[in-house]
Amino acid sequence: MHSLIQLSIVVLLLPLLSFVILIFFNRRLPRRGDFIGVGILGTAFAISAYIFWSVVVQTYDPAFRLAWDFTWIDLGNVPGVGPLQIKMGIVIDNLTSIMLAMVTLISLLVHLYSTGYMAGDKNYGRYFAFLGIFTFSMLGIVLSDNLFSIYIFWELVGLSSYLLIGFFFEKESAADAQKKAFLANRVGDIGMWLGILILYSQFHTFSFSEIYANLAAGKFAMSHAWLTAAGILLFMGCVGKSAQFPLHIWLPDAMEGPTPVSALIHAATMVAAGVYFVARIFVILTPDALHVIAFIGASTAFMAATIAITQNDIKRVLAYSTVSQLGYMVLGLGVGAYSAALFHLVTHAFFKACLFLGSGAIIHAMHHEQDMRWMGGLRKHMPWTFATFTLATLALAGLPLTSGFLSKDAILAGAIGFAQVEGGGIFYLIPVLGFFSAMLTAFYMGRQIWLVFFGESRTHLKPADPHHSDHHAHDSHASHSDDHHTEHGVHEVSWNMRAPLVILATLSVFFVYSPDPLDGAKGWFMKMIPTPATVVGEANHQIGELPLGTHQPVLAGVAPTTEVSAPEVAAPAHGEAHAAAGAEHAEAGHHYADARQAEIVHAGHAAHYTAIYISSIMVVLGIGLAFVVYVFGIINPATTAETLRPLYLFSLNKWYWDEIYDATVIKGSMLLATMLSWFDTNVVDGLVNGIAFLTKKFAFANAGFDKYVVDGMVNFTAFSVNTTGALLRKLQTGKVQTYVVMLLLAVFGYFVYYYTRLIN
Amino acid sequence: MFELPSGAEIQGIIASVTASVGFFIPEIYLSVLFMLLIVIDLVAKGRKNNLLSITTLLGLAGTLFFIYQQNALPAGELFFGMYVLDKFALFFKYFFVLSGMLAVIVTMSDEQFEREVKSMGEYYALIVSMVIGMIMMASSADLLMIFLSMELVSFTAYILTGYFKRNHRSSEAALKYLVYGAVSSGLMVYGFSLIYGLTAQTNLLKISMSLAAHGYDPLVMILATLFVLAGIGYKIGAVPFHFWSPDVYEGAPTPITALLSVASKAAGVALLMRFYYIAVPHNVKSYEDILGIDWHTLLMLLSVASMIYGNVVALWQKNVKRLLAYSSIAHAGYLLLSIIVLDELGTQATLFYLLSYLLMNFGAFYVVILIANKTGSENLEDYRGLGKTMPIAGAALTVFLVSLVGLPPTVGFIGKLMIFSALLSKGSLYMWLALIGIMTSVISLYYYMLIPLNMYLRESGNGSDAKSMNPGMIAQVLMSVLMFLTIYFGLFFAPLSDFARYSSSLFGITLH
Amino acid sequence: MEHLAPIGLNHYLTISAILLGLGLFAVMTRKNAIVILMGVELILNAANINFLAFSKYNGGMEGVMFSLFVIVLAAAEAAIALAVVINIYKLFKSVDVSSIDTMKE
Amino acid sequence: MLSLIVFLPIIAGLVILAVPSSQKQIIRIVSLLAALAQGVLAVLMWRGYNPALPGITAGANGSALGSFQFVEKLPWISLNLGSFGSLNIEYFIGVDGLSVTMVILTALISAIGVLSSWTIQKQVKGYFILYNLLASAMMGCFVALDFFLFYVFWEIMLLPMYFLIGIWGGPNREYAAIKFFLYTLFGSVFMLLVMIGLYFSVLDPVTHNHTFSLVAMASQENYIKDAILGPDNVMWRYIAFIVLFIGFAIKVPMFPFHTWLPDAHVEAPTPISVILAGVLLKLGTYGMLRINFPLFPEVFHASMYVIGIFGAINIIYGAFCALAQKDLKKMVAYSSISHMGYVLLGLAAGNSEGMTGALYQMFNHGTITAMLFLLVGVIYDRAHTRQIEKFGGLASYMPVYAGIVTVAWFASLGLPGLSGFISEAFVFVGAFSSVTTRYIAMVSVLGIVFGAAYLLWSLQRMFLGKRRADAAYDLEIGEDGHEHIHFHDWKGKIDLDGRELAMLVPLVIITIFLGIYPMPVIGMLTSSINKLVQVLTPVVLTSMN
Repeated sequence: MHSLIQLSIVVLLLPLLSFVILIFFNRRLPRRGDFIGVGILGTAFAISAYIFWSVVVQTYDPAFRLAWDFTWIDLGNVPGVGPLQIKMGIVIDNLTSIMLAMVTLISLLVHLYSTGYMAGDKNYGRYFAFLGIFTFSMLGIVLSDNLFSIYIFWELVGLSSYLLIGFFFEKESAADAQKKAFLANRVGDIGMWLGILILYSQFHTFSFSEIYANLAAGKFAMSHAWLTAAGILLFMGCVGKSAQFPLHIWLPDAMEGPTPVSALIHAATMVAAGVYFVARIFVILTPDALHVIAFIGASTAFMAATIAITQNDIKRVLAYSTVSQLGYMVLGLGVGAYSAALFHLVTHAFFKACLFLGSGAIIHAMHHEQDMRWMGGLRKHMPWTFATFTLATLALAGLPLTSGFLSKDAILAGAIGFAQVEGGGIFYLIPVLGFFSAMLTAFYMGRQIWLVFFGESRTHLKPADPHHSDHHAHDSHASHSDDHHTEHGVHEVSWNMRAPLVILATLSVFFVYSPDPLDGAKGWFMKMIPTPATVVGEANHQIGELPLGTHQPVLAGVAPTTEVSAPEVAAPAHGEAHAAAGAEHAEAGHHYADARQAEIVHAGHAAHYTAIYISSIMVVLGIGLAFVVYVFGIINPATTAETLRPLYLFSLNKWYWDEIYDATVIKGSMLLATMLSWFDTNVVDGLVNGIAFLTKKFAFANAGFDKYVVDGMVNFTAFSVNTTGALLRKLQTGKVQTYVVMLLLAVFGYFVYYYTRLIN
Repeated sequence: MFELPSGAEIQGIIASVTASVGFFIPEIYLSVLFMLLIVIDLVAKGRKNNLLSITTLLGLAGTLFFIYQQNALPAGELFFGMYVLDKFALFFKYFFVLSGMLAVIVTMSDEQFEREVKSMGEYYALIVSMVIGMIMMASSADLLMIFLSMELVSFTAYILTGYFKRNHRSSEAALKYLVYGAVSSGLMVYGFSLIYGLTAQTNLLKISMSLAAHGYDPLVMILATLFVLAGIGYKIGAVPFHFWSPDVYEGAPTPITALLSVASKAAGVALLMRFYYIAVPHNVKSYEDILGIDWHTLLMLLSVASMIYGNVVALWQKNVKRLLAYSSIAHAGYLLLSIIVLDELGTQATLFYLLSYLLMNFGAFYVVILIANKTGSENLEDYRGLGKTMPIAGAALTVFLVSLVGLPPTVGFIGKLMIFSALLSKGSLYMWLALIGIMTSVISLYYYMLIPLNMYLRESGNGSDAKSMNPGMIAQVLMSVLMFLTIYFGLFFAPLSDFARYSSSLFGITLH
Repeated sequence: MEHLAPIGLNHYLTISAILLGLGLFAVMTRKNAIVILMGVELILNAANINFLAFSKYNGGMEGVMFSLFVIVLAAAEAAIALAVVINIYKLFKSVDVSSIDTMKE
Repeated sequence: MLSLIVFLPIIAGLVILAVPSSQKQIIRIVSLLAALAQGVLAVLMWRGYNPALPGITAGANGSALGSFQFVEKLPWISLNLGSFGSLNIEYFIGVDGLSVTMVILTALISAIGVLSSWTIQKQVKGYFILYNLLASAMMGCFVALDFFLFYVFWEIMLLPMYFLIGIWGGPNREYAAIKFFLYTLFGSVFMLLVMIGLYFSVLDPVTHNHTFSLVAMASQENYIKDAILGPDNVMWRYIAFIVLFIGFAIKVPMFPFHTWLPDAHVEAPTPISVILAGVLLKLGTYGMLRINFPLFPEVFHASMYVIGIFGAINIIYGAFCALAQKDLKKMVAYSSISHMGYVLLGLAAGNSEGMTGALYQMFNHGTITAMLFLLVGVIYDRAHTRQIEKFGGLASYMPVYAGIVTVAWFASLGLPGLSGFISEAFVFVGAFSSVTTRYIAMVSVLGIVFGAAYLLWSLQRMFLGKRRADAAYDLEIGEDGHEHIHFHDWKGKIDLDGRELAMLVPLVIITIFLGIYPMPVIGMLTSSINKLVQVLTPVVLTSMN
């Protein structure tokens, strides 16, 4: 076992250890054991940093890949398949090591930050335990080498998210939000699970490398549509987890969780997992599947941005901006700008975490006031927060010199290139939506900055709140004085909350990623994360529908130069073989398996400057608009909202998605459940067991019988048996002469029967 | 008109009779016992009645010895073919003597006798005479003998049913039984006369041969068959000849109910089997064509009707004795099932089922008596809470009822198993019969379980405690023994089954 | 009297059938228990006529024997029946069988 | 040893019979000791079990014992039936991969059931006698290899169950008890007919007598060609299969034969619910695996699609019904229906993955649902109500209870890392891999969402938020200034006490352990399942040639 693998296992298990210790013993430890959480995460980050250093900095090889697995479940010699084992394993490549470092870093910072933010909560220890299990699950996703274990950790992330969103479970809204988040994720997960099932049913393996090798070898026996379906279904997992349209509804509600949690889970890591997963399966996505992904990403980006401009809750604005940015990443993957999308994932993780932690600091300082309408003027009271928050905002808006600029432009350039390659038309909608969203982003972030930090404090404007106690309930440690309406309570946060802000803000500047502030492609990140060769590209497009057995020659004829991982089919020793193949790929430059992929990348490169121009204009427009509205007051937002009332309401009410889901899916399910339950009690039970009400009306059903059998046994069967019995017993009149008559009737009846038989 | 027999012929007749007497010892012994009991009753008038019951018990037990000795004898005809001695008849001799003994034992525990009648007088003697009658029914091979023995059984049964002279229900039962029985046996004897007219024979074997050889008028045969069937059906208590049984069973003294429901029914079954197996010519290929009537269908109809009717109507009963009466109608249906199969396995199944029925039905009635002793009632509602106050009786009754349903691990289950095995051994031919049997036994579960339901699941209204409800040591031991046997033979049924198989050979025919 | 056929088997059988019918009719319709018992006697006697007739026309003594026994048993039955009916009269003050139906269903 | 495992509870029952009914504690301890001893023996058996031997049918060398283990074979009844040869019923027990895990499960659940029965105060003696009889019968069913023996054990279960529900149950117990009894009897009587039919159709390969041996019956070459259930009689083989299937399906319970289950569960006392859900339901699917499918493989093959559809209906229908329930126990009962649907679906797949999933799901459902019912019992003991809306915010006041509930609930909804997930996953993997059930599997995955929905919703309503106005408990401000919960007439500990923890913690540990490392159970199944799948793959019957 390679030492890096061993280290990665340690990194994986450390947060779990933190969880186990804290969940059982937090009440017996000093400070409820928060130092254990922080310490363990520190260690984990240190090791991750070492891995990052060894892999990315020292090796500096785009094709670096290290794998290790073990047999988890042995199904024996399965008839029709042969020996079958389900394996679990770890794969380390550049992406993994970057993600590893990113996740542990942000987790560490959030742990640290939380020691300040959550201080005094009655479930303080449990909070750190939950952070631990979340980090464990997230690292599991990052390290997995197969679909099955990704799915496992995927769901565990869902669980930890559930636990953390509902951390203030005494509040009904938090309890609702956690349930909503879990269920929305589950909906995505079943799609993902079906996608996994499609692939498994063909190859009897969950391992990425084996699936890719088999696919590349054209062993997919079902029709090509199934392959596209598999891609889209797997993408559904991402739709759920990364809050893409139409499952985005859970993420804004998830802001009910503690703010550091929002930073960790709902900005930087968990939601990024969806994008990460799509990246992992990128090579099996067919062009059709990619189109779907691209459109979903674009529409998510646009929709969320339009919603964000009208929200008043500081965290909700950020939440919708997160949804919007995730839409960018998905869009990037969909258009084939693989590296750019992942780049944006990382940059966004840092600046969005910074924004959330910053908003947490503001909320903390404002004594759990989250409504921006009652903030204002905080610049003076919270300089550190203001500085870092603004820097992160610029990155989010995508102004040059920030990391966000590099990554967003790379995505938009890819989108333009994609539209060109696909032949324009409807496909231009994708870059157009992207650029428009960029403008909206700049606008709403400008609005936020202005409302929160500039102007005068508006705390006194807040109307008296009839549900006053709710604010206490929000964070139950908020048992401060009643004077939280007054401004003098606002002050800068302590060092343990400030330090993370500074670190994250630093990581939002361009030079961390690229020497050229205008071109991310020149940076190490884009170099280390090249677009992988598809295994289902045009070359395979036809093959899927050909009869079995003809695959190999066709493949060999069409794509002889590709790195179809042919060696892997023969010898699935993952590590070295793949690394070798990858290295060859790197030498050969950007040689793509199919023409389409290559064309998109080249077109993307060509469109690079176009994208810069357009997006810069857009950003400036957006910020300018924000200034026009909020700083110079040229346009009054209130009157504009009045004028555009339908649009305003549409945006404020989040496109009415919650209402639509409530009216259709939720109400529908509940109605169906009630109906089926009624059906079960009255019809199924009735038919099989009895039709109670009929029997109850049955005049001569005596009490005991009615009560104990008929009541429930009222169905057709028991009912008829009972009735028969009730009728038949009437024959027993008690008069002996009737009996004799019956006897003779019986004899006579038999006689008639036989006599007719006889004469026939 | 008739030639007088010559001296040599008379000598021969006497010699034949004398020889036959040697094969007739158990019956003679029982007749002696019968007379002895009457004498004792006369001599020991006014004394405690235990003398009579013990004498009967010992006497009957002694009979078993004589019956056992007959095992060694070869199968054959006695008294000019009036009477046969074969393994089949022996089985029933054991069976009836045993049920007679059980009836005596049960009577001894029944306190109702002390309330209702001053002296047991001829009661035990009548039981013995009923046993004689039933034994003869099972051994008869001649229409005349059948008629005589059946009437012997019936007459004693009438008297025993009405034994509680001052009890309205008992007397009413006697009257109904008498009227119904008289009409049935009248019809049967009329049917006999028609058969005699058709064949000029009264011996079953000869009837069969004559029918097979000469043919007959089908119309008359149909009438004769139906009349005979009415008589036998009445004895078995099968639908539609069952009407007397619920009323009689309810009104009669409980030991007599038990005896009627088990022994009298068994006697009917024995008679039916002998008549059906022997007198109806099975070996004639086209017998269905010439007969115009086929017993096969007739018995199937009887059986199905009994199973359905008995079980369905029993659902509505609130008196336990009456409930068991309907259940016994249903059981007549089950018994008929395996007779229909008409082979060795079927015979074996029938005999086995009778044995199991003896055990479980007598057991059930015994417990019913013990409970009635304490509660003075046979109503279902009065069984509430008895599981607590009479634990052994409750457990025993539950076991007997479970056995009556036919659930493992009781002997009743094996009985049903054998019957259904016999049916299915013919392939799918009788599948529908088996299905009906199965379904109706599920129905029967409901009403049988009403009794444990009342005993265990409901609390009694009155505050009686376990001490005042103690049925006594002997009764508890006896119940336990019966309960144990019911379960024991459910798990290790080989002895009973082997015995049933050993007994399934009838004189005059070979079964396959 | 040559136009009258000689008395043959069918005549006996017809008489017997008529007796049987009368007996059954009596049993079914009469209220009085004693009359019902008389009906039963008619049934038995119908059988007797049959036996004797068949015995005469088929040959053999079995029928004669049978009828003798039927007569004897009929007498015995009558004795028991009368005892039962008297007892019923004592208890119910009536011998109307249709009114004696305390046990039913 | 196997006999001892089976009959230990009955022996305990006999001992209890001799104990005066006033000595309640002795009675309980005797039962507990027997259950623990049974558990120890089961573990010993598990240790000694060789997972390489497949079982299922007779061994390759034609040995009638097959490759079963811990076999005990004694002649029980031997009758001469004349022309039908001799009737041989054997006391033939043994285990293979199908039954060994079930034996362990039964021992485990029985022991936990005894602990859970500690609170029974009414007629303790009678209760434990019946309980032990039930425990023996269940165990006997799992190890019986003779159809007759199986049937005897199968039916013996009914009566104790009837009384246990009927005497110690809730207000509507009489109805529930008789409903349970009638339903299951209705299912099993037809099994009797099939059993007899099989008896006449199968010859023992060694003695050439008719036999009840399930091992002989599992090999199609032992069938008489033209017998009632022989290969020639296609129609009757189909009918027999259907009849058997319904008999077992009632026990599972499969839609539309499931309506007895909610009633029985709601009325039954907690330990009986635990036994019922934990073990009894498994007998249905075990019966299918042991008897129904291998004896009629070609019919099974033809009906996989239908079975799969019923499985899917169970999954989704059960989930929807659970969603609508207001009574917590009823909800859990419907969740059982839903989860047993996974087992059916896995069986319908007919491949190793699906069957493994199904069997593993049987084990996991046993432990998880036992946990669920125990937890329902805990709150019912305290509050005397199970209405979901009578609670709220319990997590604040009963943290340990809430913690275990969370684990159990999530295990039930199939969270990875807990055992239920792996089995459900394998069921889907198998069902999807089989072309027959592919589309059914695609529909059934909806069950994952709705399963989560009703569980999370109930969790929220009972444990999250705050006390409701009409809750079944009061809140008091304690000396330390915190709020404490107070149940009206509950004297014991508010949160879980030692006995309750002793029941729940082992189950939690098993659930988690088997969720992380399933091989201790799956490893024992695989060779048997692979063999079973081989047996089930369509055989061309001789007559069809």
